[in-house]
Amino acid sequence: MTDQTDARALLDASGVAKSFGAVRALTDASLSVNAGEVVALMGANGAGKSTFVKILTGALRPDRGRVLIRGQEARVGSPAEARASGLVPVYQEPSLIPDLTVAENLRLTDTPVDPFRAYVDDLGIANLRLGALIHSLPLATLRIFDLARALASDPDVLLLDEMTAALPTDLVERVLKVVRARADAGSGVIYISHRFTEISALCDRAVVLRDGRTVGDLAIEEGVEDRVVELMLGARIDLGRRAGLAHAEARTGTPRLKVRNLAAAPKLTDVSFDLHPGEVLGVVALEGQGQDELFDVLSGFRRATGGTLEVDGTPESFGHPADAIARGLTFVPGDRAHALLAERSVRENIALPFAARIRNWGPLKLRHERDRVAHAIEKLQIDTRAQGEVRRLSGGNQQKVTIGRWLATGVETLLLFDPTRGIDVRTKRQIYPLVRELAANRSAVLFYTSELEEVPLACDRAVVIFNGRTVAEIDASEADEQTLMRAAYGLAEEGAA
Amino acid sequence: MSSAPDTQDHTPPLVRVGRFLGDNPMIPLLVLLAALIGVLEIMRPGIVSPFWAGNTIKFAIPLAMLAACQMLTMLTAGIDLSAAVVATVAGFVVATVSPLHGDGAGIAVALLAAAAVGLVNGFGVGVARVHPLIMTLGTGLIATGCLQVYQRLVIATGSDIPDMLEWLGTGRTAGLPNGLFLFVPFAAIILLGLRFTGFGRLLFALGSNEHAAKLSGTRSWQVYIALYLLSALIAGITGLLYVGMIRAPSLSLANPLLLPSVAAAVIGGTSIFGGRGSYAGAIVGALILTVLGTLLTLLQMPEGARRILFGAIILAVTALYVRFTESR
Amino acid sequence: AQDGGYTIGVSNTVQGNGWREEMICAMRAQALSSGEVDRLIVAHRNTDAAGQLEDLRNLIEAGVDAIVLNPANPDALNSAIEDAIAADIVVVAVDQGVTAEGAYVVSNNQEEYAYLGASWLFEQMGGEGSVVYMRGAAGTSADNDRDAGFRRALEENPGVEVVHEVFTGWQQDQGKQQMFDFIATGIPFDGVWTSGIDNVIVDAFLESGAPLVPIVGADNAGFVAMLQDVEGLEGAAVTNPGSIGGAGVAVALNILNGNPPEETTVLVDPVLWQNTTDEGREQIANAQNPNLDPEWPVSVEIPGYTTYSMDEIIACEGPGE
Amino acid sequence: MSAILRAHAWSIGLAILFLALLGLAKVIQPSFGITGLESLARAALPFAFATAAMAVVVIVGGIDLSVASMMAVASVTAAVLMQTMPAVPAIVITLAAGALMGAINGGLIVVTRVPDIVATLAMLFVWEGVALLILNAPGGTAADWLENTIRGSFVIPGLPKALVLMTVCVAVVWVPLKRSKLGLSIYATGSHENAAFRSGVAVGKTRIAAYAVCGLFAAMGGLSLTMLTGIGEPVPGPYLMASVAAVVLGGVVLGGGIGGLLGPIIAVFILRIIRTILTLAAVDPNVTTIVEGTIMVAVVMLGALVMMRGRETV
Ligand SMILES: Nc1ncnc2c1ncn2[C@@H]1O[C@H](COP(=O)(O)OP(=O)(O)OP(=O)(O)O)[C@@H](O)[C@H]1O
Ligand SMILES: Nc1ncnc2c1ncn2[C@@H]1O[C@H](COP(=O)(O)OP(=O)(O)OP(=O)(O)O)[C@@H](O)[C@H]1O
Ligand SMILES: [Mg+2]
Ligand SMILES: [Mg+2]
Repeated sequence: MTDQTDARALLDASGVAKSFGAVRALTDASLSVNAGEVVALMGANGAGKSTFVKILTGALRPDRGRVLIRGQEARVGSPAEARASGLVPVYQEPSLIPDLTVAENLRLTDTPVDPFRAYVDDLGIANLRLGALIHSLPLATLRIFDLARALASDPDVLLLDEMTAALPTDLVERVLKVVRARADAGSGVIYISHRFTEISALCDRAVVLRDGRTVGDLAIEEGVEDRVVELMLGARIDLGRRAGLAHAEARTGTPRLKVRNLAAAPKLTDVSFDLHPGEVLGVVALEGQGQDELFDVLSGFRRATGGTLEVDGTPESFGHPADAIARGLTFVPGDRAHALLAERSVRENIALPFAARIRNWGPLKLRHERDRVAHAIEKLQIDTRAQGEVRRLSGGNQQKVTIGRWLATGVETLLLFDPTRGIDVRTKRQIYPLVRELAANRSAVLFYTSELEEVPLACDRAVVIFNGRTVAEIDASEADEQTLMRAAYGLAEEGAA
Repeated sequence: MSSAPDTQDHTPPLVRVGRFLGDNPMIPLLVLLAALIGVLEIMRPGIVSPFWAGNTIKFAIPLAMLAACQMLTMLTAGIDLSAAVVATVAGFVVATVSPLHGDGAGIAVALLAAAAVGLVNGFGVGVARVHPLIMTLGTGLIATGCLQVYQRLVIATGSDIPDMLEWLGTGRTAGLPNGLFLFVPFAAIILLGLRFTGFGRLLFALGSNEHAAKLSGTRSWQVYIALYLLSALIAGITGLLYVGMIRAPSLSLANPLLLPSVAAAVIGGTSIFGGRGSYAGAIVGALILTVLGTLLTLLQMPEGARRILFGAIILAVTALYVRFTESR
Repeated sequence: AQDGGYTIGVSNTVQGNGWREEMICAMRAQALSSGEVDRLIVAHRNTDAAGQLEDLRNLIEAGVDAIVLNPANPDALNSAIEDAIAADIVVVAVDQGVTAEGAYVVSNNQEEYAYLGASWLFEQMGGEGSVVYMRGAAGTSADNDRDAGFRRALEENPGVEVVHEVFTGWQQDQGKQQMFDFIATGIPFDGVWTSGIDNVIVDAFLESGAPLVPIVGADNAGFVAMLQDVEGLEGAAVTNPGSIGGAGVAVALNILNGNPPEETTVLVDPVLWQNTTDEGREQIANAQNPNLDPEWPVSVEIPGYTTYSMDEIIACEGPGE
Repeated sequence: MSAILRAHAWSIGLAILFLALLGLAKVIQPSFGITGLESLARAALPFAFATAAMAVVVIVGGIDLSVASMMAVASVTAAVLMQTMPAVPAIVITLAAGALMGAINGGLIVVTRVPDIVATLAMLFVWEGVALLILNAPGGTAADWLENTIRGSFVIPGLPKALVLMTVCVAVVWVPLKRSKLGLSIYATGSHENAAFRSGVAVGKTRIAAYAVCGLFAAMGGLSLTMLTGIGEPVPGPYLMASVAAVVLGGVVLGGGIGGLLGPIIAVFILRIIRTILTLAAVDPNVTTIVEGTIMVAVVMLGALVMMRGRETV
């Protein structure tokens, strides 16, 4: 490792440690990045990646450790100072101010508008409105703005923390291209992602963190994935195989969900599909094709403006999520900030649905609750070191809590909106079988994912939504990325299901 | 509120003590209470006696009960600024209805009036989505107006406080105020209810993230209506106790308790932004404020200096508490 | 519809205590019983001097013929009062004076109120010992005037010292708690002077079992009843009639009818009723009214000015209601 | 243009409501005219400053319960100083004292990390005590010419001087502030403190600055009290709850980040004219309290309803 800490290093951190109360997030982390280099920072959920990034950029103060910028000892006391010394981060959670406009957010960080505009363009967001309020924009757009803002301030070192986790495939490609170009122009990039395809497409080197300690620093080359995973997890696991899926039964009888010509103005115009008990139906769509609205309608957050929805053969229109839940439809949203009680414990978060109905306002069944919660935690391998308050969990573990809630309650129909967003590779491999297991127990699962490779791993078939309409229905056996991608871009021949 | 960079302590024993206190936030509060009592005893040797303790507890009880209104509503990021007025209304109504229609009717009418305010609050907050601060400020004004109109009708009836309430408010058993017969079960219900009932869970959930609660099937308006109704009933019962204690049904009976009740809740570690709080803390907060009141009453200094000291001590107490309990 | 057909405006800045409520009711009753008032516009709320200026100007806008006010402060209201007088509106301040030229004042003599009670108390204490001094609200004019009277009596009785001075804020619960606190210290004292928060003080003695000492209060119904009923209580009530408001309305009507008083300032001097002499006990027995709200002063009339009956003031109805 | 309209929709709605209420006053009392407007503006003066003070800290995501107490300190300070020195230096000193009080509030909040509501609740007592120490009973004096600066109309009849003075004072502080980076930081901090911190905002300093501005406005409010009454009063007036109510009525969101000063100040005028109307109509004072409470709640309810509609159709 010593050979990399030469004078060329833009940033060189070593021996960094940080504890939050009893939780030791980092014990001995080190990392260096040179000009023109993209370094992947890898590690399982809770390994300390985000904490490391926050320390490097002054958002947190380390307990110990040394940071050199261009060979000079540096004390980065705040994000403002980090920016001044050329370290510009994109954090895992959006850092744009919700009640300000895009333009005001730029002014706040002294970001020049023209390069920002150019980057936004490059990154594939059309018709940028500088006067739009941040909170009115979809998450994916915000991620892009966050990145474009960072790029526009002309950083020496760019730190991207799971920048792509909430992005659909098309945008990811653009991000990779732009980031690569930036590195080629001489910046250093620290890149955090749980997706190996991105790492191998973009990065030059991978630094691996395990339990807050740097355990490896390897060049990206053919077949390095296995090695990285082994370092990350301290054990071997198998990648990329459909984890012993039981095949779905024949789709006969009344469907659990029968959706016909469903519309929710303005984006969702005409979606139809059947979802049968015992099956996992994938939903594939590029950013903003109406999939958010579809899930909102199914989960009771908004009413459809057209079409019909039948649950077990009876027509339904939900006015409140409670109605949907009463009919067995449970929803895991894409944005965990919407699903979690940040200041409450893991246990309370998971047990939340138990108390929802008036008749459950009385004494809690504590034994029952404890068992169910423990079961969910074990199934999802939630890291409970910081379980007193969910906000202290790492991003991936927070995500697991949102799913765990419904595992504890028991589900008939699970609506999963990008559930593996920001989840590490091992856990992903645990989630697919879990979803299959639910299906095997005659639950029905609707599974939107922004990672196309997941479709054949978890689903029986997939519907593709383009421009608010179902444009294709593809069986899992044919659902390779190419096919799905073509369909998602509206290039498929097949008509709606 | 937690954006400033960390300033981590490097001395391990201190960290460990801090962590311990952080996990047991009641301990620093109790230590502070004990310290105040110590100062009082040093200032006026001999004052700390069973008689004094009885008095202090007696006056802390209504404050702690109103603090329950604040704490419960604050859990959902709300507040109940009508609580003190509701207590006053209940106290005044019971004292003026009882002589005409009997004690039972008096108490029933008083609590009905309180419940009416609570229902309106709950409707405003839960259904019409008015900010609780404005809603309860408004209903507080409305209730005050109604009380004034009502008192014009009953000037001639005179007032009489039900014996039971006087017994509860002024009597002592084994040196301790009888108010404890009301307060101990009440506190137990609140403490246990918050921890071990579904309703308690929902209060924390709504304050922490209403969207998440909705997602999990909670119809929040139901919770809000129940919550503000509960808060108003607690305030009403407090009013009954208080009028028995002061034995003078004035039109502003419990109003001065409003700010202290908020203070007691927040000193006790309740977050006004919701999702965090404990009733045990609020009870100790009420005791701290009561002892502090005594301390300042007995200090012979200009009134201005007294108030400055009062504010400074509250600030110091909470600052220390925040220091101890913030595990960073 | 009646003779005069006047419109009278009322402004008051403290709401929710019995004394002020009685004052307002006296104004209503007097306006009604005079038969000369068509409309009574009452601005009655908790506010400061600036708020009272607003109310006064609103009353001027409403085109009243006279304004009867209980001023928040003697000096602060002059601009509005001068505007009113310039608009030919008769201005009568009750309870406290105002310094504006041309305004009439019908006032309880606050300094005398305190002096009278304190002098009786110190005499009762034999001219020596310690006294507990329970004041009103810090920073208000009335409290300050009373303080002057109290200090005067204190100077005349060099043997008396103030062992404890505290502000009740004219709040019953505060006063009671403060008394309890002081009793708990065990420091001996020989008398209590209160600024009208009185019955709860007696209560504090009774409830704590502390030996009673002479107590001075006001003529509030609750306290007066205690002077009569409580075994072993030596005390005196100093009158401070809230019905002064009725007198203010009467004076305003006289002025409107062309009979202004000789002096622009009419001071109503307080009277002291003590329960230690037969004469005093008789006065108390006569004044006592068990049905009245305990916070209401029992002296509901001011002879020579007010013309309403007890029932009328209790009905608390003004013209046009 | 339409964007500006939308951004100020709430204020415009309030202004229309205010004009309607003015019309109502005229109907009830046909003689209601220029002097009525002048009285209204004068009555609104202390409330407007208190509300501006409160609005700034609410926007930064806090609240200041000590506003009325700081006004009392400023009022007595000015009244005492003017006994011995000319008005202008006295005013300057008072304003500086106000900003200092506010900065102390903000500094304590930042340093002790005690939540705003508790810290300023404590400071409410402290400043009240300070006012009593400066002057233990109403007293002091105000220069005569000061009263004339808020009496009567400015240039054209019907444009009250008090209104002009208030507008100038608020605008001189607020307009440059809002346009500056500091102003942006105030909104950013109120909207999302953590994101603001990560965007490089010096959150602590921003917060202290906002409280200092709050103190400055509170001092103006205190000065206006002294100008109105000609004396200093050490007991805080009823400005705390009134300012919170006006701030919320005016479209500033408790919790921070949204709103401005225009809406809250119009809301102050609405609350004042309601009282005028009720007085003109000789409504029973007890009923007046009920009506005031009801209107406050009703306007906010209506606003929530309108906003909900608006959001759905956008
Ligand atoms: N404020 C905090 N208080 C307590 N513990 C914390 C806090 N922030 C992070 N942690 C803990 O530190 C550890 C590392 O968290 P970090 O967010 O750095 O993980 P990560 O590698 O980014 O994980 P992910 O891939 O899931 O985002 C976790 O165990 C987390 O619970
Ligand atoms: N300066 C700080 N002091 C204390 N806690 C902090 C600080 N900054 C952030 N935190 C806490 O750290 C935790 C993780 O922060 P946050 O959720 O903002 O990070 P993140 O980048 O999303 O990382 P991850 O997804 O791994 O959680 C949160 O609980 C947050 O409150
Ligand atoms: Mg992370
Ligand atoms: Mg993290």
